[in-house]
Amino acid sequence: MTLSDLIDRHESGELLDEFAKREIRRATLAAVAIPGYQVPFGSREMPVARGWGSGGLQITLAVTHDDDTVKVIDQGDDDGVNAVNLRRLVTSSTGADETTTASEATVTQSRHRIPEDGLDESSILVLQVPVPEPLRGVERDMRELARMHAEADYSRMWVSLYEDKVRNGVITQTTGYPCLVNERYVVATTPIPRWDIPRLHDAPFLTLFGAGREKRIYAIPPYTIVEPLTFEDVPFEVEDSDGARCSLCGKSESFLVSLPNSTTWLCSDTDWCARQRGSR
Amino acid sequence: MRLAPLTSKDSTLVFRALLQAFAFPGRVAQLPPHLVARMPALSLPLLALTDIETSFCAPDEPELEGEIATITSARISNSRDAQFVMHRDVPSREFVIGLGRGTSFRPELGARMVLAWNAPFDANIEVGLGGPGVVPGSSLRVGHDLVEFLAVRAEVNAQPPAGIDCWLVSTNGEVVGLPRTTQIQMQPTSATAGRN
Amino acid sequence: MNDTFTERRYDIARLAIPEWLLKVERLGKVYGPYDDEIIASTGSERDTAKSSINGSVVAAWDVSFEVAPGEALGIVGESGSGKTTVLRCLAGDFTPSTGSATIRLGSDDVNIFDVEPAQRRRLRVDTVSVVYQDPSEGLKMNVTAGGNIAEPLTAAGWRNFSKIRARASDLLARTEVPLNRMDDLVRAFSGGMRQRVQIAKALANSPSVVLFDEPTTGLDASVAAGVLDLIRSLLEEHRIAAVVVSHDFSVIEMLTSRCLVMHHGRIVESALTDQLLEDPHHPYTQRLVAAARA
Amino acid sequence: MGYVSARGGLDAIRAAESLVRTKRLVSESNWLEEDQILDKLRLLVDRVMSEAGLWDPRLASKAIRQSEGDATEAVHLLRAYRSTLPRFAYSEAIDADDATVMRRIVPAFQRVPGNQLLGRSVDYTARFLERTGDDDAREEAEKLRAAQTEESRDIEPASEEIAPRRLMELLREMDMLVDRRLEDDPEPFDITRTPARPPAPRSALLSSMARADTGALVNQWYRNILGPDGYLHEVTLGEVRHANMPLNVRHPVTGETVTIMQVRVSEVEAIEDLEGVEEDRSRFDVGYGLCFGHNERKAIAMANLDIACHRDAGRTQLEQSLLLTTDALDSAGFLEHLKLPHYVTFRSMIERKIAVRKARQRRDA
Repeated sequence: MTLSDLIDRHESGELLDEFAKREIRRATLAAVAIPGYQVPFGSREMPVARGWGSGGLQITLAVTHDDDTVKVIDQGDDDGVNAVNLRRLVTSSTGADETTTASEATVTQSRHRIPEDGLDESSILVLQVPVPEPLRGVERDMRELARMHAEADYSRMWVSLYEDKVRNGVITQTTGYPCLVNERYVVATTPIPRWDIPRLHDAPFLTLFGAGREKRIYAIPPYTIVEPLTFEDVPFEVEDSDGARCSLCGKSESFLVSLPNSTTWLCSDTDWCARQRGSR
Repeated sequence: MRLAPLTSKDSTLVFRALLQAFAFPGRVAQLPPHLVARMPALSLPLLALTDIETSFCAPDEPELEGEIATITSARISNSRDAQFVMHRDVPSREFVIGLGRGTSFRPELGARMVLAWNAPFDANIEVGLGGPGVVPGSSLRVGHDLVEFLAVRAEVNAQPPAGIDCWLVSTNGEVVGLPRTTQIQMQPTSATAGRN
Repeated sequence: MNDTFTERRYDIARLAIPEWLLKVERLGKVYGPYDDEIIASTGSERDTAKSSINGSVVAAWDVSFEVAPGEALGIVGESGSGKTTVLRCLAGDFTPSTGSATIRLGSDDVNIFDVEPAQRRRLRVDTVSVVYQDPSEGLKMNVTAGGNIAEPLTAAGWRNFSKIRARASDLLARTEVPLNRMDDLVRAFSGGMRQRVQIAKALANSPSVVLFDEPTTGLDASVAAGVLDLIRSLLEEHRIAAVVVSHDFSVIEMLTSRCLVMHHGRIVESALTDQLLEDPHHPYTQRLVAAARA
Repeated sequence: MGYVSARGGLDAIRAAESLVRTKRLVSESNWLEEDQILDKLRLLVDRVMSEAGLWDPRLASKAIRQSEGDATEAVHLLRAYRSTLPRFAYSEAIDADDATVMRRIVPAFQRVPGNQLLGRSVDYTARFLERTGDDDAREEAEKLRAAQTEESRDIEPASEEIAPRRLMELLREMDMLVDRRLEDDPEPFDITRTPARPPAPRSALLSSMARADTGALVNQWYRNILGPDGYLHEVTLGEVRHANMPLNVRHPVTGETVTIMQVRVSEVEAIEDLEGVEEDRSRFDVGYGLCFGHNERKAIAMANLDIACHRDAGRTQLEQSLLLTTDALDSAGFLEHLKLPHYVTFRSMIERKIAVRKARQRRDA
């Protein structure tokens, strides 16, 4: 790449310069080779704010080319305001096609959900990461956090689970349930519901986690052991919707969210729901 | 010059093949044929991944080493500090032992090797694979010299998470990934999916 | 230890001990630069631990001893004698300047001073436990008593909630902590009760070595007596190698069979505990025993 | 305007975008020229450049206009644009004394070589809000403009005024200063390529603070003076400067060092008494702060916090909070991300509340 290439390049609507893409790709490859390890990288500022998907966007932009088809969702909704904003940026910058159906997408960028179905060996799932550090609840000093991960010393996490169970009768972790990946690293799974956690285990697809603000990339490769941290005799519980059904498609097999009146339920994965109704 | 800068799209395509090779160790990925037709396949990974902020070495390909440095402005360094290593012949034991492996605090500093894989043609030994991304029953065909390399690799990767990661690249651009987490069973037993 | 007082008596004492579990050789801890001359400028005869040459403090020097399974070794001396420094080096809280501390782990012997920090921490989980004078050094105050015991258990790989709770309640029962307090935060416990929780935590993974640093100092007499009683019965019950550091002869007398006397960083005398109390040889020991008897 | 639940997110966003754009571009008042921002709001431009970590006054003015005066938004626009530009070269190391000083204050001594140079600062003005009408103000401006041309011949500043010897050098010669200079002269830490995590080299701390949010640094300093966990105390300033610093690069062809432009910076050196238990009472500790533009408030805070971090030596998490919590975009972005939809999380939280209640009922039954 000569200087002149670089000069005319930067007016080409690319959001990321070539060096940034290469750095992100190197960090991504390291993350896949060390499942669960948070790889630090020179995260660039993006046209979306920190904490609004700048990390996920950087991975998607470094991974995607114009033969790809991209799906972008927020809370499972392709039409979420942030999803729409991000999708526009990705398609205009990479030239990739767009879809709302995961099975058609080669790259799916998502905030807080794993699509109910459609991800297979050809899929790359990119999850946006607000807080990459799973141990933040039990330790704040970054030097100690680095040691705990380096030595796989997670006893304090177990103590906090024990205390939680003793005090509350159940493990009260809501979303972003911490999991042990490849029997080595505890990982922050991002605020996806417990409903989605089992689908990370032995998954056919590759999951890449992008934390732009905290400048970390980590990964869960396909067919990898992912175990939610819980005691042998305290089975992992997904959200119990206790028989609720989606008021649009009538189904109860997807993650449901309620309206404020808490009697009307809707599928969070809008594309899945539309397909149940045969309208997509 | 035998090499030329890769376009932005070609760099992405090469990267995607390397990413797939790491995601599904043992499964053959393919480097872009239109590039393999114009340049030695072995050099494509470094052409796609390195730049001014990376160090690399290609001890047994001095000419290609020079060209890569010129094109990507990556820094040529000794093998101990090299982030990327390109090697045509199977490297000696001392060479592999001497590579950077990173530490438990910074495992990502482990070297990434791009190794010529003449296996598809004279590979007569089949080895079983295990670990993340490995589909049950996967195996890899290698020549006997590569088997020695795989033994040294196992030694260097004996203290996870430190270790080195490798791609085997054949002359026609076929790529197999061996991230540090992939275990090699010399006798090709049925590899357990994801269990290491 | 080239002092005649200790040589003769030490040999007799050692004959009685079966094979060692913890062997400390020439342990030394100096704050500041030192050489032979500076070392020589400190010690019991010089009646100071601070070198007049360059101000370096020789907190402990040339400390060697062995402890057998089931045996409790006392280290007694006034504050500043170096006894706590020795214990802290064994615990891993301080880094020694010189010497070794070998623990017999099954077939192989490990010098805990030169293992990787990570392995050193694993040893503190299931091999070497410490009961600190101040319970807040050994416990987390905003965690329940059961939770504090769950820490070493989970660190050792326990993953069954009810088994962890069962083990924690057994240990708390054994250390006479009322079971209905198991789920209370340790912050709400009295000093004596906190010490009992700390002892229970120390025993969680049946360690081979337990280090006690002034275990009852700061507790009022009756509470201290109860804790000492507990420690004594536990030491008899388990074949633990214990090191008990105290300035209080009654603690040493009650818990230990053999003991070392330290003065300005040096061992000045070593003998069976009852012999030492009845017939102290070294002048410093004589002063200490006399003061204790008064 | 709909939120998530209103279908057609794209239309909603487009509508919101055009509302912002039309309101900004179509208004009764005169068009706001870049030169006006550069000229009349120069300190805001300087602050935005300093927090963006990017020296380009004209671009900064555009960003300020586009962000309608929201400094953090302007910083975001600059930095996001910066990410699209490849890096052509690295600047050469320069000696801070190569700068031409425009303003220089040395509080530690009454008289100093190169003397006190007040320069352009409101420090000594009375803060009366000028409520004169526009016409009077314009009239005064004309008078000043006329007067200026007559008697303000360019007074050639004395050489030692524009490149005065530093107070620090005098103190160093008196062996009064702790020497924090490194012999091996390591490469500076590049926080744009490698995220700085404690323990980090001093260059990482200085560059992080150089582009930190001004308010964040001032608050960190003041909290450490007055706050409960604070352990900082007032520091004597050695030097406060506003100067033009040369930017040198190696010429790609001739290989010589060439000055390609001047960059205005605020530079502060601070001195602090060492009275910690194991500190050397016979010397002062030194701190340094440098940032783009005329930002004395920020540069002073930087120099103080540089010393505070050095003396803290990792005992507390001061270094972590400086490295990680003072960036304008990280902090504001994460704060405002709370506006994003969180209904998946909220549904999961409600479910756990119900689960706790059920567990409690089981336990009490």
